[in-house]
This record gives sequence, C-alpha cells and structure tokens, in this order.
Amino acid sequence: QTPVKIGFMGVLSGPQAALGQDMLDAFMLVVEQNGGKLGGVPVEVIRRDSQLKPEVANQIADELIEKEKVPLVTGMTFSNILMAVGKKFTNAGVVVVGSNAGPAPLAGAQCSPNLFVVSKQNDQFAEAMGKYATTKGYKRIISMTPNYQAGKDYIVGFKRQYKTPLLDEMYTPLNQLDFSAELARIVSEKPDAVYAFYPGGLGVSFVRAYQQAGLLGKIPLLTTSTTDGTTLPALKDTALGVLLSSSWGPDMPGAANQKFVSDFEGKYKRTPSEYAAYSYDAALLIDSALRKTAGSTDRAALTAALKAADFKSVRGNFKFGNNNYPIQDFYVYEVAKDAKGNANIKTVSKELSNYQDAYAKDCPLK
Amino acid sequence: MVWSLFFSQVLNGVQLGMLLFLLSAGLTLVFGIMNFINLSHGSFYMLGAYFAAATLARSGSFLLAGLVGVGGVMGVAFVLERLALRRLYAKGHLNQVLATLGLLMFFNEAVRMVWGSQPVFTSQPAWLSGSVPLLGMSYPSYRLMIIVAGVLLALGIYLLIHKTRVGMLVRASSTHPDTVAALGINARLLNTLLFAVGAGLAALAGWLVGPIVSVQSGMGDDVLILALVVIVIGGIGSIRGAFYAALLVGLVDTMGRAYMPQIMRQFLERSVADAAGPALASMLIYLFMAAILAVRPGGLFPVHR
Amino acid sequence: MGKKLQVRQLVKRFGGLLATDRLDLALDEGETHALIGPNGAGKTTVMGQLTGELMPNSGRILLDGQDITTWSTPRRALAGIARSYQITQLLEGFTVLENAMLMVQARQGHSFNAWAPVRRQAVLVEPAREALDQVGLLPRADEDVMALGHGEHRQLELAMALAMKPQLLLLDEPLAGMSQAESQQMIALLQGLKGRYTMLLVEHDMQAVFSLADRVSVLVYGHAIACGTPAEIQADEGVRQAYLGGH
Amino acid sequence: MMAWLEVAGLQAGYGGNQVLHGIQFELEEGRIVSLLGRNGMGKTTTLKCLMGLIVPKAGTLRLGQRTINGLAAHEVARLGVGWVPEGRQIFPTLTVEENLLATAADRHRAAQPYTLQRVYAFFPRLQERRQNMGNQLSGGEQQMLAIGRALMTNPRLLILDEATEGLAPLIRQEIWRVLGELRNAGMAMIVVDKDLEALMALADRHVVIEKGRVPWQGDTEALRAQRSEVERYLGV
Amino acid sequence: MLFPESLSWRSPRLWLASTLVLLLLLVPLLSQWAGSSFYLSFATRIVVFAIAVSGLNLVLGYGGLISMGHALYVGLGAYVVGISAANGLTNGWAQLAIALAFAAAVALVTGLVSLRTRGIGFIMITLAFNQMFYFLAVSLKQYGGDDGLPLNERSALAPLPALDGKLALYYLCLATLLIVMLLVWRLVHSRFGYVLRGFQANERRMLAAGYPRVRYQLSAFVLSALICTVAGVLQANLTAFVAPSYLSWRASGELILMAVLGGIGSVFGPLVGAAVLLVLEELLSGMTQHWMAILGPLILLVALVSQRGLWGAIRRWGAR
Ligand SMILES: Nc1ncnc2c1ncn2[C@@H]1O[C@H](COP(=O)(O)OP(=O)(O)OP(=O)(O)O)[C@@H](O)[C@H]1O
Ligand SMILES: Nc1ncnc2c1ncn2[C@@H]1O[C@H](COP(=O)(O)OP(=O)(O)OP(=O)(O)O)[C@@H](O)[C@H]1O
Ligand SMILES: [Mg+2]
Ligand SMILES: [Mg+2]
Repeated sequence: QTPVKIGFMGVLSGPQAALGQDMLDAFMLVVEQNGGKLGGVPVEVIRRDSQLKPEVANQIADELIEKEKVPLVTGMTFSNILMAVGKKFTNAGVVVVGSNAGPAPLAGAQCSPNLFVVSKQNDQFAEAMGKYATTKGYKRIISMTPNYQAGKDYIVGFKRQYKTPLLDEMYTPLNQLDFSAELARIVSEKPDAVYAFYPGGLGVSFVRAYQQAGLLGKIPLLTTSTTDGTTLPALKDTALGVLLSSSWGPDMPGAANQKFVSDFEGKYKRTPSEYAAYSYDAALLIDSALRKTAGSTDRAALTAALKAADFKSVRGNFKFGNNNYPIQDFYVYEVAKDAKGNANIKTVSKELSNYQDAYAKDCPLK
Repeated sequence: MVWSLFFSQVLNGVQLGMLLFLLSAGLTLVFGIMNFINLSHGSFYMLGAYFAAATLARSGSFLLAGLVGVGGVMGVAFVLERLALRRLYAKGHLNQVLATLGLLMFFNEAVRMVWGSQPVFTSQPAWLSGSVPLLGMSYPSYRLMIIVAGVLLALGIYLLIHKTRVGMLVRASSTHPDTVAALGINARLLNTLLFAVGAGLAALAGWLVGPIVSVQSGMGDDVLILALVVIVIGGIGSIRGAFYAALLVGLVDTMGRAYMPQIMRQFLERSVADAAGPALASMLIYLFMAAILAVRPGGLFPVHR
Repeated sequence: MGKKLQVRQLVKRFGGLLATDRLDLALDEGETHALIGPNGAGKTTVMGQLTGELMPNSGRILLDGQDITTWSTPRRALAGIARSYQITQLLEGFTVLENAMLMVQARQGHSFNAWAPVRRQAVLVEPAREALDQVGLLPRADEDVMALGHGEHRQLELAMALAMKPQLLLLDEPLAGMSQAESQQMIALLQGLKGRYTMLLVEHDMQAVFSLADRVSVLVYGHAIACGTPAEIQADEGVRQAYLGGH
Repeated sequence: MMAWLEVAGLQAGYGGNQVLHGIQFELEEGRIVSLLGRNGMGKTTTLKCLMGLIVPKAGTLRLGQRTINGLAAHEVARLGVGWVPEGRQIFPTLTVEENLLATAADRHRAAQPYTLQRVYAFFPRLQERRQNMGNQLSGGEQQMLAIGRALMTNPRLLILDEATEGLAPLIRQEIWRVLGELRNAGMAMIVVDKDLEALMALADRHVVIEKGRVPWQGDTEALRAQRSEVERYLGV
Repeated sequence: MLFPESLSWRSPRLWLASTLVLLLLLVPLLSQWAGSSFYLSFATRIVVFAIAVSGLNLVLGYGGLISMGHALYVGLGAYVVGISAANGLTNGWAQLAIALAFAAAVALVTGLVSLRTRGIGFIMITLAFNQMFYFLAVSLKQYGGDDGLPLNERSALAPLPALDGKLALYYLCLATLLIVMLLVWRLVHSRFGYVLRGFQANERRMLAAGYPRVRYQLSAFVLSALICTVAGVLQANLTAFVAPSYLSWRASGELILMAVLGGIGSVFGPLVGAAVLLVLEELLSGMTQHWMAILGPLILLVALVSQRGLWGAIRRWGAR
C-alpha cells in the first residue's frame, strides 16, 4: 500500500523555530506511536521549513502541490504563512489542517470547506484574558504588544471581553532589545494590571525585564502566548506569578492529556507547549479521519471525516464550528511550581465555555 | 513626578546605550581597526551567551560562566582565524561578507543542534538581583552594573588602542601589514590575537546581556545590525565615536519610545498616532543614522585613512 | 602673450599650519615653470588647489583670465588642467592601455558613441597608445597595471596626464623613482613637450629643473621667496641656503 | 672566511612571472653594498626576498650563521635588518611620533641606540610635525619618517630602497651625510639609489642588476675604472 | 585583462554560458518530462532572483558600491502590483509604469543622499533606507501589514498571454532576464561602464580626469534600482503574494550573497549565484532539517578559495 503523503510546513529555523519544532515533534510522536501509520494506513510526512518567509512558504506550497501531490497539509505555525498559502492549497484541492495559527479572515468571509484549524482563532486567548480582567474588576489596565498585526489583533480580542477603555496601549518595535522605557512609564502610572502579548524570544526578554524592574508580584501581569512551553524553560522561576490564557495546559484532567504529556516528556525530555498539544490533536484528528475513510484521500470523504472531529482531544471538550474553527473552553493559568519543583503552568479558572470565535457568523459554511 | 520619570528615562537611555556599546565594542576593533567585515560578530555574541548559560547551569557560578563564555569564544575565534579567516584579509570586503555570512548560518544552526530551538535558561546572580536606591528611585542593580561595565570597557579599549604600543601596531597593520612585519613585528599573530579579543568582547556582551534578553539561536542577527549602526554613526574605527554613538542611539531610541506616542497624540487623532508612533519609533535610529551620515558622511568622529 | 594661469594671494591652512601663504604665481602660455622648495614647503598643496582637490582659504585662481577658484575638480579637468601625482594614482584592475584610455575618454564626453564597446573605438585607443608610446610603455600596453614596477608606474602616471591632451600640465615630481636612464628619457620627452603645453613642474632633480624650466619659483613655508630664470635662481644666495645647499 | 651576508643563485618572481634569474652578491659586516640598475630590473624584488616578503623559488640567503630562506619577514627583521621600503609605506592612521614608536626596538643592545630625540635631531622637520597623521605629511617628510622609523628598530643591516626619492637637494645631502655617519658607526647597508656619485662615496661594493641577473659587480675602485661599461648597463 | 570584451571560442565560460542559456530555454520541456510543473516554478524563481541580482551587480560589481538596500526596490515593485491589484488596477503595463516611476524617484533621492558616503557608510545608509521602507510596509495595515497581501489577480500584460499560465510567466521572466543581461553586458563594455569601474578603482584619479562622480554613480544606482523593481513586479506575479519580508534587510543580504557567490562584476555571475544558492537551499533543506549547518561552511569555502565567486573561478580555470 502506498503511504498517504502528509505535508508538514512549519517554522523550523530562525528565532521562532521553537514553535515549529514543538509542533513537528508532537505530530511525529503520534505517527511513531502508531508505527508510521495514521488511521491504520501508512503515512509519509514531508516536512518543510517555511523559514517564516511567505515567499519561501509559497515555493514550498508549489512543491507540495505539484511535485509531491499531497492530499493534506498541516502545521503552518504563523498567520502570515497560513494567509500566504492557505488559499493556494485549498484552491488546488489540498486539505489544510492548521495546527496553530487561526487568522480572522479565514475564520470569517474567506473560510473554506477544505481548511480546518485545530487550535483556536487568534483573538480567543485575548478574549479569555479580557474576561478574566473583567471578572477581577480591574479598572486601569495598560497593554503592551509588539507593533505588528498579531499584536493589534490581541488588543482587539482583549477589548471584546473587557469593556473598560484601556489606560494606555503601548506598541513596541518588533526587534526591541530593551523595555525599560515602557516599564518606567508603567511604574509611574501604577495601573491595576498590565496586559501583554510577546511571543517567543521577545517573551523571555519582556518577562525578565518586568521581573527585574520589580513589577512582578506588584502589578499583575496578564499575558497571552508569552509564557508558554517554549519560553518557560528559559525563564524558569523568573516567570513565577505570570498569568496567561490558553485552551490547553499540561495539568488538564483527562487520560488523553496525561498520556500526551507523559509520552512527550518521556520522548523529548521537555514539557510540551500548547503548540505541541494542538499539533498532537491535529495528528489525532487526521488519524480519526483516515480511519473513517479507510485510507482514502477523496476530498469530500476526507473533509466530512475531519469535520466530524471524532477523536479524543487532549483538551477534552472539542468540536468544529461551522467555519471549521474549534468550539472549546478557555482557561486562565498561572506560572507556579509544580510537584517536581519546576516552574510550570497551573490552571486558575475556566473563563469561557464552549466558546466560538467572533468571525464564524461571517462564514457562509454551514 | 514628571521629572523623576524623565530622569529615569534618561538613565534607561544610558543603559541601552551601554548595552549597545558592549555589543559594538568588539566589532569596532575588528571591523574599524583591522578593516575586516565580520558579520559573524553576532554569532560570537550568541556563542558567548550560550557558553555562559551552559556553564551557569552546571556550576551555578556567574563569574565562572563569564570566564568560560569569553574564553571559549576566544578559543573558537582563534582557531577560526588561523584556519580560515586570515586568508580573507587580502581578499576584500565582499569575500569577507560572504565568508562570515556562511559562518553566521553555521553557528545559528550548530547552536540549535546542540541546545535545541527553545531559548535557554540564564539568570543574573543573586548578588546583583536587587535594586539600588538612586536619586529617589530604585534602579535594578544588574542594569546599573551594565552601565558600569560599558564605561569601564570603553575606557579600557580606548587606552589599549590609543595609548599602547599594541594599539599602534594594530592600527598600523590594518593598512600596511607587510611593512609592519618587515619592521620586526609578527603582524599575523597580532591580527589573530586582535580578532580573538574582538570575539571575546562580543562574548562578554553575550554573557552580560544574556540574563536580560532571550538566549536563543539567531539572537545575534539583529544585534549585529544595531552594532553596525552604532559604529557607523560613531565613525568606523573610532572607539570614542562608538561610545558616544551608542549613548546617543540609546538615548534617542529610549526617548523616542517614551515620549513620541504622547507627543504625537497631541497633534494627531489617537488611532492615527497609535499606528504611526511605533512605526516611527522603529525607524527612528535608522532615520537618525541617515541624517547623521547625510550631514557627516564619515560619522561623528571620522578616522582618516 | 596671454597669461595661461594666474594665482593671486592664495592661502591654505591645515589647522595651525600655513601650507600656502599669500602665494602669487603667473604662467605664460606655453611656459614651463618650475616650482621648487624644501620638503613640506607646500608644492603639492598648491597643485591640489589648482586641480580643485583642495579648496583654498582665500585667494583666487584664474585660468585664461577666467576665475576658476570655486570650480569642481572634474570641471577644471575638462577645462584643460591635467595633473600627475607624486604618489601614484592608478586604476587597479585595468590594463595599462585602459588606464590611458579612460583619461582620453573624459575629454570626449559621454554622449559620443555611448553604447559601443570601448575597446573598438579607435578615437579612444589611438590617442591612448600614442601617450603610452611617448613614455615608452607601449610594449606593456595590454598588461594588468599592477604587474608593473614602481618606475613604470611613474611613467604611466605621466602618460595618463598626457593622454588628457591638457592645456595646463601639472607635474608633481615626474622623475621621482626613475632610474638615471629613464630620467634622461623623461627629460628628453619633456623637452619635446616644451612649448606645446603650459607646464608647472615640481621636481627635486635640479639638473632637470634647470635644463627644462623657463622660469623657476622657490617656495619656502608656503610663500614664494624668489622667482626668476634658472640662472638667477642658481645665483640667489637665499635660495642656496634654504634649498639648494652646496651645489 | 665566509661573508656575513650571502645571496647566491636567487630566483624569484610574481605568480607565474619570473623576475630574478640568479642574483648573487656578498656583504661583510659593517660594509655597504649598492644595487644599481634601471627601472623594473628586479632590485626591489631582490630586497623583498631578503626581507622575507617574497618566498624565493631557488637560491641561498644567509645572514651570519642563519639561513634565512623561508623565514617570515618579522623573523628576518628581528635578526637586525632594518627596512626603508620603496614608496615610503608610512602608517597613515598613526601620528608621526607613533609611526616612529610603534615598531621601535633595541634587540641587539646597540651601543648608542636610536631614540626619538636622535631621530628628531636628524630630521627637525619631523619634530615640527610630530602630532600630524602619517598621511598628512608631504612626500619628502614621509621619506624622512620612513628612514627614522627603520633607525628606531636599531638594525645591524639597513636596507634602503630609493630612500632619497623625492627629497630636496639639501635634505638629500643631509641623508648621505647621515648614512656616512652610520657607516662610520659600523652599520651594514644595502642601498638602492640612482645617484651614482653619492653611492660611490658611500658604498664599498656595487652590484649591477639587469633583467634579474648580475652582469657586473665590483668595488668602488673597479667601478671608477669601468665606469663607462657600468653606465651602459644603467642606460646612461 | 579582467574584462575581455569578446570571448574566445575555446573559453569554457562561453560553453558554460551557452549551455546555461540553452538549459533555461528548455526548462519547461524538462519540467514536463519530469512530470511536475514544480520545476518550472522553481526555475521561474531562480530567473526572477537572477534579474534582481543582475541589477544589484551593476552597482555592486561594477560600481564597487555595496548596497544593502536593493531589496527595497524588489519590494517596491511587488507592493505596487499588490496594492494596485487590491484597488482594482490590474493592467500590468500601468503597474510597471507606476512602479518604475516610483522606484526612480525613491532611488534618485536615496541615492543622492547615500552617495555622499563611502564604503561601509554607504552599506549602512542604504540599509537604513531599506529598513525605513520595511517598517513602512509593516505599518500598511490596510494592505496586510506584517501578514502580507495576497494578490487576487495577476497583472494583465496584454497582448502577452495571461500570467496565470506558468509557461507564459516563465518565458516572460526569462526574456526579461536575457534582456537585462544583454543590457548589462553592453553597458559595462561601454564608455559608461568603464567610468563606473574607474571610480571603483580610484576615485581621485577619475575626478582629476574630469568625470563627475555623482552623475555617473547615481545613474548606475537608479538603473540598477529599476532592474530590481522589474524583478519585484515579476516576483509579485510569481508568488501571487507580497509581504514586508520581501524588503527586509535579510532579503538585501541574500541578494548580495547571490551576487558574490556567483561572482561580482560578471554578466553571468548573478544567474549562477542565484541558481546555485536556491538549488542548494532546495536540495539541502530536503535532505536535512539542519541544512544551514551544511550550506554555511560551503559558502565559507567558496569565499576562501575563489577570488571572484564561482563564475570567477571558472574564468580563472579557463584562463589557464
Ligand atoms: N591634509 C593635511 N593636513 C595637515 N597637514 C597637511 C595636510 N596635507 C599637507 N600637510 C602639510 O602641509 C605641508 C605642505 O605639504 P606639501 O605636500 O604641499 O609639501 P611639498 O612641498 O609637496 O613637499 P615634498 O617636496 O616633500 O613633496 C607639509 O608640512 C604637510 O605636512
Ligand atoms: N606585485 C607585482 N606583481 C607582478 N609583477 C611585479 C610586481 N612588482 C614588480 N613586478 C615586476 O617585476 C619586475 C621587477 O620589479 P622590481 O620592483 O623588482 O624592479 P626594480 O628594479 O626595483 O625597479 P624600480 O626602479 O622601478 O623600482 C618589474 O618588471 C615588474 O613588472
Ligand atoms: Mg610634494
Ligand atoms: Mg624598486
């Protein structure tokens, strides 16, 4: 039986490679545990490094479509990459199972029956954090994000659930080394809380600067995608007390999650991140779909099987909405010491249940 | 109140300036004085940070980490120069760009192969993690230490280059290596050592800056550009220039980020100001550099060749 | 006969150093004028100001009666001022012939035959070869310029100035670095050029200076202390003390 | 007795282009030899071989007991060879004083080592310009500086390649006088210059180089006697 | 003779060059034969890069001006296509005209400022302008900002066939490349080219010979920027996407890398550089995830052994 080809495109080099690596490792974990098969059929995973460059991703997309003729791709790590190649794939009849980025346009008017996003819609973490801030009754909040599209989206998301006007919105250049100018202003403004979004290495610098300025513990730091599985190993105790929102945490109950966490830690000697979790789910989802179609990659059958989402998500509560983005629960976590004395994330509260993104209503799909 | 904020922003600017100086000091030596374009400077910075982080994780000693970081990188640089890079001195800038770009790629990947893609853990030593009271505010001692280190380093290099025989010889062999050799000096060894020292300074920066940024593969790439901006504004080959330029860039950048958004909101609608402010802040140091070079093509302290 | 070049009250300072001090100089059409003086007297500095590479602090420079003090170097070159350098300035990476050809080309302007391959343009090649022939470098025309020795570089330096077909030729120590044989050839060559060009010659070889020059100016600390025929200068006690020594 | 410096069968060139086809001459300690010849005949190339700046293809180079073929330039220099290169090669980014000090040394414990003061005494003009950058000097000043710089290494053998190029007559006389003094103080020299008269007054031996070979050599007596023959080689 | 104007028939470079061109002409056939149109788009990509590098080579290789800002013009060309398409203008000729006019204006102004500096100053000031436009592109929120802007429709270059066809696009790019190479070849052997190279060799002498520096160098700078702009227009049509990363400093660095790898100051160098780098990237990244650890040392090796890149090495080998 010729194996089913699955394209995996992720950022595997450059500063953001940690995300892509976690996604790839988790995906391969499932494949290897099943003896090189998904859904009972052998699969060949063709991994490609998008280098976080849209033009390179484009080139890879050409290759996967024309040369490798894959029926299905997954990964895609960042929104700009998914935006650059999503349409290309779906137009060519390739099914996309995005496992991290969830850009708004593809959730709304530009949604496609061939495109699934297993992770979340980008705004939703911010919405969960906004909800938390509202619940806590914070009145004066300053936001800090890098000055690019995702940074602005995360503010929009936050405001969707937090209606009080922000005290100030600070945008910092993307390649900034140092945050003391902004932190000095925060010190002088004395807000109730700070809301921040700094993914990857930026998060490490930012949390350190926040901690070294003596603010951590004094002014609550609410974050999204800043302290996660990829940055915590670098931050360790420095990040104790940081709050973050996500739809997955390593301490979530459920056998599926416990198996995932222990298998991942066993194989790769590190704690999985949410990126790993989503990619793991993507592998499980594809596994369930291929099992349903008995290995057939006929597009109609495959998309129907994917949409059914007949698998045990590590997140427990999971189903696809009309736009093929998930409907799930969102939580707030805190960085704290776990049983082994390592800094890890611990669930604080569930903020949103069965929550669907705000763009689904613009999607014509049923 | 307003003034104390202003003052702390000035201090922040100085601190960023010293950070930049630490990053560019080694580059000025190698590039400005040896006239060798070393794009792998950022890699030495990264390697320094990694070596230090790895040592810290094993031994827990911040000072030992610095020793291993700087020493290790100097060793790497020494071997590299001996085996390969010295052949490039006579080959012109473009070949140097090509070669060191290749090295940069290699080191970024090698580091990833050894330590993985995730940022690695480092921390400041306990004895520097507090704050010190300073003119009515409290300022993190580690960052104060960076300011002090920058100033000391500037002084040290300045004296080395301008007040010692070694410095004279280094400057002389940047233009006439053969003549220096014919006058009895082992110019090759001198270059090797200087290259290693330049790399060591980069590693020093990596060790000191590691605990406040994220130690990860590729961390040196953007830093390299910043360092280049600094030494070009200062005037290539001028330690004094690099020092003042680093301070200026640090202050301009910090002040721009601290006050530009508010100032722009005075004139513009908030949404426009919020969009334009940070974009302008990102461009600020480049605008600054372009403006300086347009007026003074040789930088602030041009060195005549 | 009109004055080809006039220099009036020229002053140039380098920091505290007065390199050119209220200098007056006048060259007749076709005259060969030698500028001599101790090392560091400011001869090269004067040349730099004549070509526009250095800007004087005050004073004027007139070419054919026209004030060129503020003109750029290229503009002066096109007006007919050519210079040979004391420290050779050659075009590395080109052949000997190409070095000369580029000097020819400037005067022809770039509108002329702009697209055609340069090496097939006889209007460039011929004058360049002629200039090389004059200094005796023609046999080496197609060699890379860096393959030549020091003395040959000095010869090429002159050929390049000649290739510009100038009206005013500024020669900064053309004999420096030449062996006796080449010096004599060069002196003979310059003899042949005499009268055809107006020449300002800086040279420390007194034998050459006195045999070539129509008039000689002596520069000391940037100021002209004497000006006259070779015989007058040789007899001048001040000049002897400051420059010539016991010859 | 073996001569102090021996050059024999020296062959060398640049890339594929051979310039020297067997140069030979000898020099006793404290003596002076001049190399004569037209432009491009290989004088400088010979000196560069000696100095270790070019690796010869064949031949012997010996100084005292040491064979110096294949030694690096700085090793040759440390044996006590001083170098005044053709074209001056002043360090442009150093001041005059730094140019003198950078490579200064007294490796062989000279009886009367050269110091800044002594060099300035020879060339007062340099003292006036001591804080100027090397590239701000006039051509002649640079030449003085190159000689001073070599003296500051306190050599036993001084190599002067066209050391009077571009110098005013007065200074040139001065240089010849200085060189005479150095000879009296026992310094060996190899001199390349075009002033035959001055060389005859200074040097003990004369070596004519033509197209990389030595068609004539002899002492000053012989040169006087055979002057017209030698001048033919020099193309005068 | 570093720049022989006519090639001898025995020169291996001539054979290599003609083989290369022939190969390029036959790519569609080969691609079909290999059973995948992928090779065709890959070759298109090489060709587009080769155009940009040829443009850069004009100032870099012949003018000796190391510009770290030429991605700016590639990006500019691409963005003009992207933005005008987003606003409903899909006439390719109009897009080209706008792009060229805009690029000429930008190059004229930035070139004039940049040419005040020399050497590394020039590298950095061109980099600075590059960065300014990069941040400008990032802040173009309505045109995708940081995420980039997908092209809804490719340029319509009537009477040429629609560029949606891969074959049409490929041959258009190839024809452009050949024209550019011819242009560069003629130019560098012309009077203008000699002057340009003369300034690289010795500026002081050239000024004293009567050549106004800025006029020559600025013309070359603008011309090279325009060539890069054309490459950008094609690039946008190739990827059907534009993003700020097209004009990041890394993109500029990559252009330099290709130019130097191939061999600066030669007409074929850019093509060789672009092809070798892209093919190596493609091959190595398919082989291992750590391909940069192999590519880096390879590049170092080329820099160490060659004087003027790969093409230069062939030239020297041929000269023996
Ligand atoms: N750029 C400069 N900065 C400072 N001083 C300078 C500069 N250029 C020249 N000088 C000084 O000006 C004086 C005149 O120099 P110039 O080169 O004109 O002398 P010269 O008469 O040509 O001497 P020579 O015969 O030795 O070539 C010298 O003392 C020199 O040191
Ligand atoms: N760097 C070089 N590369 C190639 N050929 C060279 C080089 N330097 C000198 N030559 C050649 O070697 C020959 C001898 O040169 P050399 O410099 O030894 O002559 P020289 O006797 O010192 O003459 P000069 O009086 O001109 O200084 C010359 O014909 C020259 O063409
Ligand atoms: Mg002079
Ligand atoms: Mg010589």
